[in-house]
Amino acid sequence: MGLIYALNGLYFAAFLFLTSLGLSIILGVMGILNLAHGSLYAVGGFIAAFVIGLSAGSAAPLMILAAGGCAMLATAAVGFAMETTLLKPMYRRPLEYQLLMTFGILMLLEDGIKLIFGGESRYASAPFDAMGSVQIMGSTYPLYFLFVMLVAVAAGLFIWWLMVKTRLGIMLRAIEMDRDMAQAMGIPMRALTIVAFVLGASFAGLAGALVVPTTPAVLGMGMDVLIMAFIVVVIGGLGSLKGAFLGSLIVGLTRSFTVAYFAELEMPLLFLIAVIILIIKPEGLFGQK
Amino acid sequence: MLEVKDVIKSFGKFMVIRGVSFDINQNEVVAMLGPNGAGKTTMVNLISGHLFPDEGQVLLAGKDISTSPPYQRIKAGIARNFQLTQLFEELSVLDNVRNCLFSVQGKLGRFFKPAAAYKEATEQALEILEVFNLAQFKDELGEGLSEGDKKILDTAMAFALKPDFLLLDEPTSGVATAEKFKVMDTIINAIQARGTATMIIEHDMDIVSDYAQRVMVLAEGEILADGVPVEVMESEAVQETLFGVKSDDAVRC
Amino acid sequence: MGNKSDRRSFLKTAGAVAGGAAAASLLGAGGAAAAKKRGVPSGPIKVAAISFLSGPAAGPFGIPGDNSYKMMADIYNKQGGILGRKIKLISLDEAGGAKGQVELARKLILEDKVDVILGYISSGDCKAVLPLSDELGGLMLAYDCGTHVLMEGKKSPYKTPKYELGFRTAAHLGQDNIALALAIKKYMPNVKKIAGINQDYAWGRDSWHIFELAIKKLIPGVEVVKTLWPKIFTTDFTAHVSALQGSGAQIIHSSLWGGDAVTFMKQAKAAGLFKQAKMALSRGEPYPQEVGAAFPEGQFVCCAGAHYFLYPAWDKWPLNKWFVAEYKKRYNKYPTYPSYHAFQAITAYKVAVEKAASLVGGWPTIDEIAKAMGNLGFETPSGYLTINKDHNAREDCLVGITKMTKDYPFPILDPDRLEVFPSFQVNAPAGMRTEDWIKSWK
Amino acid sequence: MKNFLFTPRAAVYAGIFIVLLLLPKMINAYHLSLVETGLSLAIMALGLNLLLRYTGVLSFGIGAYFAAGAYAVGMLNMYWPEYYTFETAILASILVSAAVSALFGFVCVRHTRIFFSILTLALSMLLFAVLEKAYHITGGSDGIRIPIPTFFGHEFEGMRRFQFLTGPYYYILLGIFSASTLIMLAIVNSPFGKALQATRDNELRAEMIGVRVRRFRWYAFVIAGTFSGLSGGVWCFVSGHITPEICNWVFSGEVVYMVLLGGFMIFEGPIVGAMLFTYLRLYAVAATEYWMLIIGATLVILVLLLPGGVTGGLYDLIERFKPKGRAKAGAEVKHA
Repeated sequence: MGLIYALNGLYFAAFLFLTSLGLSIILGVMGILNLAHGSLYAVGGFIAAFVIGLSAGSAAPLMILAAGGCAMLATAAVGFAMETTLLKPMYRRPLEYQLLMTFGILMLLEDGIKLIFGGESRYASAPFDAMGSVQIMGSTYPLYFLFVMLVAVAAGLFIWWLMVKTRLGIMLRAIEMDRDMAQAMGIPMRALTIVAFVLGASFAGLAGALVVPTTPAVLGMGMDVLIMAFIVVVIGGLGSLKGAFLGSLIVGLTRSFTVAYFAELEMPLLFLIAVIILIIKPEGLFGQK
Repeated sequence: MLEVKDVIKSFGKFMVIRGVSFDINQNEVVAMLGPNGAGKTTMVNLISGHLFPDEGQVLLAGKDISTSPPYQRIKAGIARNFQLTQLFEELSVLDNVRNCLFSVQGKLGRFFKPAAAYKEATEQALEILEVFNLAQFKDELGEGLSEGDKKILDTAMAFALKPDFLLLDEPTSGVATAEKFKVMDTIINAIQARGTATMIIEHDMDIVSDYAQRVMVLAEGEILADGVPVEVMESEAVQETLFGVKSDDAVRC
Repeated sequence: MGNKSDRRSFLKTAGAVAGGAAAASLLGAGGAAAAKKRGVPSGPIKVAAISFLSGPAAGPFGIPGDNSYKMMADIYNKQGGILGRKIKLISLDEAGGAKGQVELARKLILEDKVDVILGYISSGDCKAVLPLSDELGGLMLAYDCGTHVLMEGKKSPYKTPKYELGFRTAAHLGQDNIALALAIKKYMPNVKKIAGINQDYAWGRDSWHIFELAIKKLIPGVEVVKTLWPKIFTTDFTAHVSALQGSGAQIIHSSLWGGDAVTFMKQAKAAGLFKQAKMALSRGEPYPQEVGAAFPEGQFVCCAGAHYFLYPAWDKWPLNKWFVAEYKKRYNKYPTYPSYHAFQAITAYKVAVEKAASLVGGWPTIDEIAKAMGNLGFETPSGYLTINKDHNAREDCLVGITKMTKDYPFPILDPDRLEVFPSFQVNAPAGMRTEDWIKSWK
Repeated sequence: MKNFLFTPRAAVYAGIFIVLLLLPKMINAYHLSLVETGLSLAIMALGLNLLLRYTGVLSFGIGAYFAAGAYAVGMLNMYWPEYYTFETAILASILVSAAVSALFGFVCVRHTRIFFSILTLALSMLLFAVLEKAYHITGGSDGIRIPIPTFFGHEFEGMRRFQFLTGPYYYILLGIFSASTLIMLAIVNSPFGKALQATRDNELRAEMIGVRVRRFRWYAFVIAGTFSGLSGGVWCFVSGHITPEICNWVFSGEVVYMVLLGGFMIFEGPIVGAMLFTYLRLYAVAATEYWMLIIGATLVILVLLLPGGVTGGLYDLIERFKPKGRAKAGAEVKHA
């Protein structure tokens, strides 16, 4: 049973990592806390459910690829539109305007989803069902979860590669470290800011797309996820990808074993971990002061 | 008044201050000179309480304040200005100065009576503004002043803390050349009226020679020379250090 | 998505949808003649219908409920309204928590002067708003919220009604869970180990509390081996499934709803939980269809009253057949229990007004409507509903056991093992708290 | 203080106060109840603005202290009903919210800017989780009913809640609101308030004139939290029922919204904002199921075109007709 608990923990960690990745990128590079992140995730979920519905009957990998691709494209487009029209004037404004702008966008997106997709829940479990289960040490385990873990690892590696190995990533990190300095060095701030935002938004879409095969797309699905992503980011250190990764692992594994042995603690668990970390290390695991 | 004893401060591997000792007496105006990176800023921060020394002591009127936080040092009688002006830009000029007086009077935490109703603090603040020729701007916001006036206000704020020991970090940088000596006269007159001990960090040799009674030269974290301005300035080692005959490989801080 | 359309084929086999009008006449349009003496105001009746139209509860509850309101208002209007007055339905979102709903209800009663408020899915909203009925003098029918204490006092016996102008027109969670326990006693009297998985908020806590009380009373030796409290809107139940597998439970009680229920059933099935345990779902009626063939057989499913598309059997109860067909025609979906609950609320109002009118001769006052409603019985698509002096509706309660048949691509409730518990067997009598009532069982 | 009594502002205050006193004669009970909601929330908005405008930090979790105040009242009634009077309830809400904000503030004031906002948000969600989780103690998501209390021994029994609310309670609330506003006005103009503004403008300099920056920020946090708690304490009687929703970050976000809607650069802005927002939100919800679209679009337009909020906009308008105006309004907001 221990192995299964660990796998469950890893799956939840993968889910957390995927949902907090985009938030963390945007926070790190732009210094903006995107309250609409959860709504972008919901957009991804609804698009993916729609695409899976359309492609019913095709092979599971194809469905996922189509759904994930469309969701990422759609959220990237929404992200691009958001950034270039509504967020752009906000960079010179104080924090309260930035936050309220994303709060306003959150409300627009939530009702926008309802206008376009209607209020009904959308079910899209075909890929999950089609992939079936495998036997691991005598226990049955859904293959789809292993797949999501794989995607999370791949996404993490991709971002690592992007940030560490490419020119783009080096410039992004330069912005993250010191905006003014980066500007002085002639880094094309405007273009890179858009890239970072679109990247973050599309990861939210990917997370939404990956989750709908396991749970239906419903209105307001992003609100809860937003809070979880916050907590992971707070635990890991604001804007730190390493932190998001480790934070997800800690939360995922702790949750799995807590549910098994101390079920009462489940709901406040995320917050408890966050509070403990905040008391011991207020800047988060990998945060800078 | 101020006594610095064998102070050592390192940042990581770099030892920036390497066992510095000096003292400054009441009514004395001492200039500290040194090339960029000699450790002057660190010294200022060690005295004002922004940094704590690794070893050694900082004493004010015989009392060890090495590890006191800034607010305690201010209470004990240390004040500083800033080379790059640091004002409360969205408060009025009067409030900028009056805040300092509230601090001295221990009234910062009073939260019921309006600040304007504190007559004593207000009158003293107006007096100080009068002394520094800023009285006509008393209702302007800090950000509305000219660069030169901002600098003067910055110094006035340090002065308003009624210090026994005053640290002046380039008090005339940014002030128009024509005004410089007027400003310095104002400051020095005000200081001497109170008998305050003063340390000036300055690059402008004219000001140093006109106003300082004593000069210290800091180089690579050590005191290179300490004495009457004329003597110190003529020393060969000082000439080398200050005017760059020798290469400058000082530690940055 | 695929599963939902499958009722269509069923409808075809069941024959053409005939007799809709005949069925509608069962709804009773009796009072019209009597309403002459006092006169009837000419304007439309303002009916505010409040359900979640945003957020995660909109899909599973709010929209099916709201659809049903719209449909029934339209149908009643086509039949001439209530005593000739048209119903003007105002659909509103149950958003903003109790805070927002209290403000909204004040506006509806005091400013908009609506004739009746039909509303609330959330128990918190019900508890917050129902007291306003008496405070502001507005008629309120709680149509779907689950809390069993809404109409109960602090101690038994308590004075009824709790609110002069506040009513509940649908079953509450108490009866679901009591019915489940009764069904388990019948089919698995020797069960030793039970577990629970319920959302960590009042609904889940209350559901488990009542179920635990009832099952322990009915099957004295039963042992609770695990109680899990997932957060509401959990997307990943793997940890819970594993914990349940480790516990060795034979029956797992659950009041999960909406996406949570579907997600849990899918993930549990994929992990093989149902090889060792059976579920007892307190509001499980919609989920066999939504999960589809993956929904396991042999599970206990309660229908939040007796709201099931195969019960009462259509050949014996045309109203259900008509209701399902009409709803399907309009929304291309089948009604779920919130749709039935909405029918009950709007119809309770209509029937009460007509009953009161027939007595007083003219449009009744709000107090007269309330009087009439405090002693009311009428036919609904799911049978016969009574509201008595404690202002609490009592329904029969249906519990079934899932079974795959060749007629549907999803398990249905096995027609040979449908258990219908009459309302008195699953509801506390007026003036008695549900918990005290269970404790008093011999 | 003496000078203040003869300023135009004081005259306007007096005028508004008289209008508020006569309000029950001028508008119907329903609108009066909305005004009561607005007045209660205004106390919290003033508290939030002490942090935002005068201390320079944005709390996105002010609802936590509002909830602390409201739950103090609710739980007082649940567990010590024999002590349940208006006085003790308000006292409890003040003490509990002060304690909670002192605790949370201790963690939060170590940070500024976005970090402060995220932390306040996270901590309010922690309290939210606790309120929902501690079901046996707090009633969980179903919340707690708030009955009518006695007021200094005076019983309102037999009075329907709404009569009480729109009768005697209005004047009680108006008194508390007026007192809170004057206290806040005094605080922002006091040496302490000026010191807070000093820390906002320049943390380094503030430290170097002897302000204990973190400690002062912490005091401000506690004052803001206590105002929110008081706001929750007086509001819960208006609502009659409390649920953990008031601790959710979305509600805290709405409070920030009201402060900006009213205009946070001007002392009275948050009060105007609380009133306007109460109406805006309710009428949007009552008008359409797409109310979030209305509120969201209003917010986006507000942020883009009227950053000074309603009072800031008015102020600019007045300034335009004056020959020369120097004081700044909201339209021109600097980067903080």
